[in-house]
Amino acid sequence: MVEISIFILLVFMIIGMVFVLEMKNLLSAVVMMGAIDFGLSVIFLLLSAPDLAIVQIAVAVISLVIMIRATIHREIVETPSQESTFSSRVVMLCFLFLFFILIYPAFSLLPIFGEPIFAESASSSMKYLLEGMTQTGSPNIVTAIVLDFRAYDTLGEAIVLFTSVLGAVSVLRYRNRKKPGSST
Amino acid sequence: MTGMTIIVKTVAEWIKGFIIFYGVYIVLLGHLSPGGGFAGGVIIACSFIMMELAFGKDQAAKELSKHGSHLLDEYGALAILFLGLLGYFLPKLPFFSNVLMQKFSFIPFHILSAGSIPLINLAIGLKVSTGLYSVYIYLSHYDPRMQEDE
Amino acid sequence: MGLLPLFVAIPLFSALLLGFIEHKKGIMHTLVMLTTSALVILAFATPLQRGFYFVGGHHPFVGITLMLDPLNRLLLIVVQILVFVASWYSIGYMEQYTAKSRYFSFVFLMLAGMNGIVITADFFNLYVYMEIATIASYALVAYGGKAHELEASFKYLVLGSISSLFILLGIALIYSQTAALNMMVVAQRLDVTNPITWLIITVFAAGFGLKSALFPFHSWLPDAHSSAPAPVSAILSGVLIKVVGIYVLLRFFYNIIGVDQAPLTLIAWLGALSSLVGVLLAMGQHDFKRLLACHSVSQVGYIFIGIGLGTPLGLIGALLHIVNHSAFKSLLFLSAGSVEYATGERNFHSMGGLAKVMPWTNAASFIGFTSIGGVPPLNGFWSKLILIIACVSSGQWILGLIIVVVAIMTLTLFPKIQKYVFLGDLPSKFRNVKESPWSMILPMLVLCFFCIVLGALVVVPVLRETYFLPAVQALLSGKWLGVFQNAP
Amino acid sequence: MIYALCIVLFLLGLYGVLVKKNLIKIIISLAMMNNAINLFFILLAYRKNGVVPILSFLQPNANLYETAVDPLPQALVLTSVVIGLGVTALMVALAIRLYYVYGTFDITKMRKLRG
Repeated sequence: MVEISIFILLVFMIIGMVFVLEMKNLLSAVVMMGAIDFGLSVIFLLLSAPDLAIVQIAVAVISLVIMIRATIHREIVETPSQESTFSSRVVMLCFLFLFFILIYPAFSLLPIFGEPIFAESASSSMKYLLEGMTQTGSPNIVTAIVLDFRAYDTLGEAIVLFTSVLGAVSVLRYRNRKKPGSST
Repeated sequence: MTGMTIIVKTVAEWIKGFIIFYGVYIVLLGHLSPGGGFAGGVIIACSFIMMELAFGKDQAAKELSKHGSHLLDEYGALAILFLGLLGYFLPKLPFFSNVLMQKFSFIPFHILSAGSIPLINLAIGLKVSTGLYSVYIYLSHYDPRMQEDE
Repeated sequence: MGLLPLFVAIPLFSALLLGFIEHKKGIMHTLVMLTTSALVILAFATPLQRGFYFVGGHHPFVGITLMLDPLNRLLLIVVQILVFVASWYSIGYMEQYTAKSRYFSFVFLMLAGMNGIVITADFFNLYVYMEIATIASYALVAYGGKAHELEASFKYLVLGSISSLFILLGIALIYSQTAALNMMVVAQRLDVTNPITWLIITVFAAGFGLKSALFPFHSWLPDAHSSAPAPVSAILSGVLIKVVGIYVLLRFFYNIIGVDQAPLTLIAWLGALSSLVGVLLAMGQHDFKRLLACHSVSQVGYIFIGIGLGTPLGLIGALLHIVNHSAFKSLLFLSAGSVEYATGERNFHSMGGLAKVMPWTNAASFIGFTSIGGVPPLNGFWSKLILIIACVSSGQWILGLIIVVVAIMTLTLFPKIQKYVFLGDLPSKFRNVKESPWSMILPMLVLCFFCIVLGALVVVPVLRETYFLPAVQALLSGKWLGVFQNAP
Repeated sequence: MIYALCIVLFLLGLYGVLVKKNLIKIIISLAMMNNAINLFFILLAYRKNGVVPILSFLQPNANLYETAVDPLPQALVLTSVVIGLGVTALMVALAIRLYYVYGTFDITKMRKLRG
């Protein structure tokens, strides 16, 4: 049941992605991106990842707002000159299709959907599930991993966000260079 | 820009508190239920952005300025780093260990459990909400006429 | 091993603190110098043997492990020294830009990211810290805010993000096979005969090859590295591409997958191609910094030839060339920046005669040019010589020939620039050009000192035996087996 | 089969990045590539009829290790989602600056960004 629902949602996401790529109106493309993100959030919920579903939907909303802010009141239609030539698109599609065919056999070697490898071997995830609560005191095992076992990653994540915020602020400043002769 | 119509402003005023409350709830209970600092922080940032959209730039700048939100962002990041280093500076504890969990005992499933996890969640919530709000406000306040280079 | 987290914590702390002292210049400069010099001292204070640090006190299967071995230590020292020199130089150079404190924040964030990559032994942690380093570098490339800088940054950002996503895909595939992220555990569990491993190798080689500008993926590098402010170009070309690309590939091929000759030979040939392409690209440039950036592609090619040979001599040559290239390429970027600072010009065809007004810059770039050209007593000569001998002794005559040809082309390229920029008549528009301030000249002289001393020390056994041979030994000891045997 | 669909989404994103000449489309395509990999990670973690890896107040001694899905990829993807958001924000800032320099989102009208 879960598998079929995910399958249908994924097909919808792929169709949405094709629409995003082919739509001339940029604002519609951005809104379609929001729809795909929403679908992804539902898939996360189906896959028993509610933490991720919440983060994904919140991030989808905020990136949608930022992208709409970037496109609205600006040039919102893709002009024909922005299209690549037909031949280059076909070549690229063929190349990607070839790549897909080449790696397709590899999917059969991945663990079967629904039977992950962590359950079979002595893996760290088993340890988290067994002792996460007693070691960290947090009943939410995902939070226990994010903020205790792998808190160093979370520091990195916060710093990545800090860096890109600072980057956006620094890119959008008005005076980048001082005028020759000015002292401050 | 003076914002949107009176209906939007009234509704935004009403639901602002609920959204912030929900965000804080998600941050504070991140270790007991789904959610956490990132999700809650983004939700709080959404409420700030909603107020900015409804009331316009000038009103928003009065409540939380560009510079202020940026400084809060830095305070949040410093708080996370400090909580990590707390273990490093205490004897016999490593970097990023759950110091409070090892020094005190807590009641499980209580809001004040799990040692420093809720504190890190709060710091992340502060950092993410103000950081994303400052990105948004810098993006929407950008005025090309003030650009001096080229 | 207790020092290891400080390599990340100190630069992060300074980067965050800089936001609060935006307008107090004296304090800011003191903080910058204190931080970078403290890190240089720390890098030398780290012990020589292999050791681990368990973040949060968790078992390596469960938590994140930091690792130090001779190879890490070598790279840590190079990174700290180069960032120290570049930030010293920036104090004078960045006066022409606004928001200096933010600039230093980015430099420190990039430094923290690079240190994080070098000391980690965990795949996902590697990805996170790689993103810190590269996002800071995207912002630094766009720092000047001119149109071409913004474009170069966007292009760099798109290609950098694609490569990061490939790496993330590789990490997902690794996780699907081993259910572990710790590099030692992955090395034990990854089955080399499984076709998925080949997919992982392909994806990683594409991702890190893109990050280090290996031949088919080199197109972003000349734009990005020439658009950044000069000290940032020095850091990007000097250490960032090596830490983000080459170091991780070295670890991956030698210590995690275990050496296999087929992919290594491919890498050696791609390296040879990129060394040819890079030097040919460099020959067609008029822009001082762009030429240096193109030439970096060719030097990265040298390093990959050494890696691909897989013999101890080849690896010593590659590691030596990593160190030497950091020294002379950053010296040249800094002197190009000094010329740009004084004249505001980057096209070397419209310069000339600057030797009279800028004697120190002239001397510094002379040493840089002779070093990069491979003139015997200086450091560039020795690493090229070792690489050529390694090629010949392992029977790869053609690779050796390519190195010789590229070296000769380099040697003909750089005296020409020296002539255009510093010799001849001084154009009238440059009459009142002054030498750059001492805070920019002294760092260049420090790098000159390294160029000369490294050349002299290479024949002294102390340096070789304390730094390079253990690093090569760490690589050649093969897969990390039996390090953390017991599952919790 | 689900893995294959996920990779199709990834490749469509790659196609968009390489072929499209519009800054906004490139940003959306990159975001989609990131989404596809996040989804791939979570698909690898799913266990048939798996429960959420959160202990409940009502059953504090539930055997999560026999029933729950893998929590580690969820933690990793949480990080990766936020990194993707950061990259998107930086790209949008750059795109807006470029828009005001050239008056368009079209990269063929810009001087150096070709290919």
